[in-house]
Amino acid sequence: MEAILATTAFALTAIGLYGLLTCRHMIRLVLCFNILEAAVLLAIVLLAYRPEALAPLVRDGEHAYVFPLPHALAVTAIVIGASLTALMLAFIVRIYKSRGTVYIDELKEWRR
Amino acid sequence: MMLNVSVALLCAFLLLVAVYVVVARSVLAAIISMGVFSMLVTAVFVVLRAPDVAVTEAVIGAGLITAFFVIALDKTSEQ
Amino acid sequence: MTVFAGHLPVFLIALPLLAVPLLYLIDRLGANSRNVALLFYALMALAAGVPWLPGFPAEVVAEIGGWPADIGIELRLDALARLFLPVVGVIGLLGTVAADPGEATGPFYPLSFLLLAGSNGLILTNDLFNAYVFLEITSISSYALVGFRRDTRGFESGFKYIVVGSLASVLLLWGIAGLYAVSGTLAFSRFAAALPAVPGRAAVAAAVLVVVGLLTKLGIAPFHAWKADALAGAPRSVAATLAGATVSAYFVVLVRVLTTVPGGIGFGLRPATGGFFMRLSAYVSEFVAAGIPGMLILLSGASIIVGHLTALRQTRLSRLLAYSSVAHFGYIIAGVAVGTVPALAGAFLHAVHHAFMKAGLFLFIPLAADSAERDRITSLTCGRTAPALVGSAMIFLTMGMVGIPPAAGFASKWILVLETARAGAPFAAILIALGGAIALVYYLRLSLAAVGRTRSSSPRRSPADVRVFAAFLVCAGYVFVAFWATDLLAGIAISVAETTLGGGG
Amino acid sequence: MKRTTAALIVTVLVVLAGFAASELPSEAERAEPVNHAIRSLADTGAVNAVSAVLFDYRAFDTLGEATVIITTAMIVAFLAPQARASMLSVRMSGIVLYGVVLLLPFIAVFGLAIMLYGHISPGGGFTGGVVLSTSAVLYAVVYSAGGQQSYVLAPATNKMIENVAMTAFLAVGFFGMAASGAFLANAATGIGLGTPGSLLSAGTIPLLNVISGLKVGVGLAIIIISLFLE
Repeated sequence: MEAILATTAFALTAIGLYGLLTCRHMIRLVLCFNILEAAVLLAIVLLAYRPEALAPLVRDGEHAYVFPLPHALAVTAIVIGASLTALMLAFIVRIYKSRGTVYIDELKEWRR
Repeated sequence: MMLNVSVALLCAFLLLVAVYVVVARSVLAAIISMGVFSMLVTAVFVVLRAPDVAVTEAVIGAGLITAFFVIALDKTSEQ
Repeated sequence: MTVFAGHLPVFLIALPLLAVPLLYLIDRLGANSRNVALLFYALMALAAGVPWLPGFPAEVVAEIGGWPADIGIELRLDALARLFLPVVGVIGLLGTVAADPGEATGPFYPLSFLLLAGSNGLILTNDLFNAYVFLEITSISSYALVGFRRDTRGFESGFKYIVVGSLASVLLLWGIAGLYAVSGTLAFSRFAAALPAVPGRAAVAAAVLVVVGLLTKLGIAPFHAWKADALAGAPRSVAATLAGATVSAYFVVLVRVLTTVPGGIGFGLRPATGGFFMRLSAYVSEFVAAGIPGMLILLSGASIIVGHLTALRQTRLSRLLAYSSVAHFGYIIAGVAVGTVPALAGAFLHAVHHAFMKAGLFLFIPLAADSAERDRITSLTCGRTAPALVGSAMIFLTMGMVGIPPAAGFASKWILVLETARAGAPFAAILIALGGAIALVYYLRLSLAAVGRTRSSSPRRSPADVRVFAAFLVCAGYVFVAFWATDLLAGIAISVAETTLGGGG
Repeated sequence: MKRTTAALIVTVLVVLAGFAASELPSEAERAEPVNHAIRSLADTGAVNAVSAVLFDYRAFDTLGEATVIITTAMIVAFLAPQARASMLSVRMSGIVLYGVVLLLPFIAVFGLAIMLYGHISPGGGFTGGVVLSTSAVLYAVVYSAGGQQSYVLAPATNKMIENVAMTAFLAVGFFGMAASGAFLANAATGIGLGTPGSLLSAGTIPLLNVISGLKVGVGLAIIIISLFLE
């Protein structure tokens, strides 16, 4: 199962990178970033997983629990990713208002 | 064995949705499939016994970020 | 003293964060928060100098929550942090003081403090993921400050900066996950013990991802495309802070990663023998074999060439300065990649000098240009306030950038050329020397264009002008004083390099 | 960029990454990382080990993370035009209005519960904060349709709560420093950890949960409403 999920994380990264390189629409660019982000999260949470270990809600000392540290890192990364997404979208809306386009190759600053 | 097969199916679906997000004609369709994508990732987190990450991803990834995207799309497509 | 010293790392991060609600409160009370902000910022810059006081311990470790580095987060005020904290504090202060009051509205001062808190956190933290969080605070504040003018150019360059910066963050996160996977720890000080001395492919790949993410934030070729846009689109005072202070903080994290992860730096490249082509092919194979240092040498060479040649073609001063930054970080990274104590010391020295010189030159733009938009080199003049002084200080700063003797840039560049050549990377040495020659051409053009032309319109002096003028003179003064204090500074840099290489590896 | 070029670049990168990852050290070679779950109950009194890591062992990360949200909220609010703009041009029907009124208390209570029980069950400050902000935003969207603006909390109040929460987080940190010498210390300050599993246990963790929940919730509400106003 770990191998399947690790492969999925790599494949998601590939899809996200491909989208980042080919998409022209800025909102879709941000969507691709979210795919990339999800792929890393998957990898991080996968690091915590051990077969036969319980979720990290500690009831007693007799069971094995999965590692809570990567989970905490993943939660932090999700929140930071959401902030970045909001920031990018705010910039996109402002660019649309002043330039009238949502396509990156029509921005002047990008072509120098 | 059962688990492996179901996880493999889940992952295949996840990849399909991700591909659709990248190639979909309409951006709105891509945004909505991004919400579906987040729910599938949430399911994977549950399988990996990470309830906290799953809850956070469900609320932020599938709910909040989708709302961000829909608002931004609305604001960038008005005349 | 010791009790206070133990808390200083926390104060350096928590107090700038506390400034955000403080400024909000002052705004609510209806008072002008500007002077309070500047005063507070000056206090923070002073606090960054406290570790230099006699009697201050050589290394201070502050455990957050009382947990040691393997289960919690530690802040570590070591020699490297001691060297770069004042740089970040002082240049951030100069940039904040020089801010145009018309532009410095709304959340400008809170964002400056967040930038300071993030930079200080980056310099002090001993934890890779904590460094990522502070990197995001720093980056997000700088994205916002780049787009702060709320004009089309600011938004577009800000968006470009966000896209590249987010990609770098994703790479960094992958690298952090990889390093955690192979070593089971996130603390810089524990990587060496947790990884084998000859790291496996996965460890090297993870370290490469972290390094590439940080190089992108630094703006090394080929990851430099955002830099000119961001620095040209930002308000000038912000550009000075970003080019001087923030970059120094990213550089410190890069050095920490490279000196603690096995396979980073700390072993020199072997000098090759034989004829020219033999040597060339030997170098190529050695770059591959040398792993991360080889990659760094290649990238630094690319940065020097690309940075200088692109700078040569620029017509606007801010873009010229940004590309010159790309080249100068090429020099610095070359010194870091060589990884001997004197080369690393040269790199540190050049990083400090470059921060002041570049901040000074960015502050020259508001003195020399009519408006924020017009910084074409041909339209620059030597300003409203004391043209002779501004002109000579500007020429002095450009001499520092090129590396001509009575300015500070000379000594550090000289060390870098000598040490890269001695340690077996003569191509880097040749490129650094050649780069100086190219830089001489475009800085000469700048000097000739700006000096000797006085403003035809009636002189207009505003208090803001005086503040920019003062900040600009501080930078020029540093470059002057630092040259005459080269022995002292080089000694400090060498001791910092020794502890950095010895303590980490 | 050409699609084939992009596909080529991506393929090369992924093959390289796979090549690198194929040599991950085996379980035997690698030092097993610290598992916080083994010790978290004794150290912090929190049943939810993730919460213990987030708000005790690595509370400094959480402070930084909440700061990221505050920064973003500050920026997005600054970017939104100051002039009043309508949020939505359509007017909601009565069913929607009454439905939202009925739904809001439940969403708010749900968010509060997630926040308060963060140290016992999955969830915590961040998740609860997001749910709370959802209710505020839902209210603002539905009742501001058709031009008139109305909020559960006025934007100025939101901003104040955010700053108060930031101060409170730092105050908890300095309290730890004063009581035990370490910033953000929890059990070391002498605070009772209580009975694990009860609401008032785990020292400062529930407090930090609520503070960061408020901070995140209010911050996200500011972000969304500012995005609406753009």
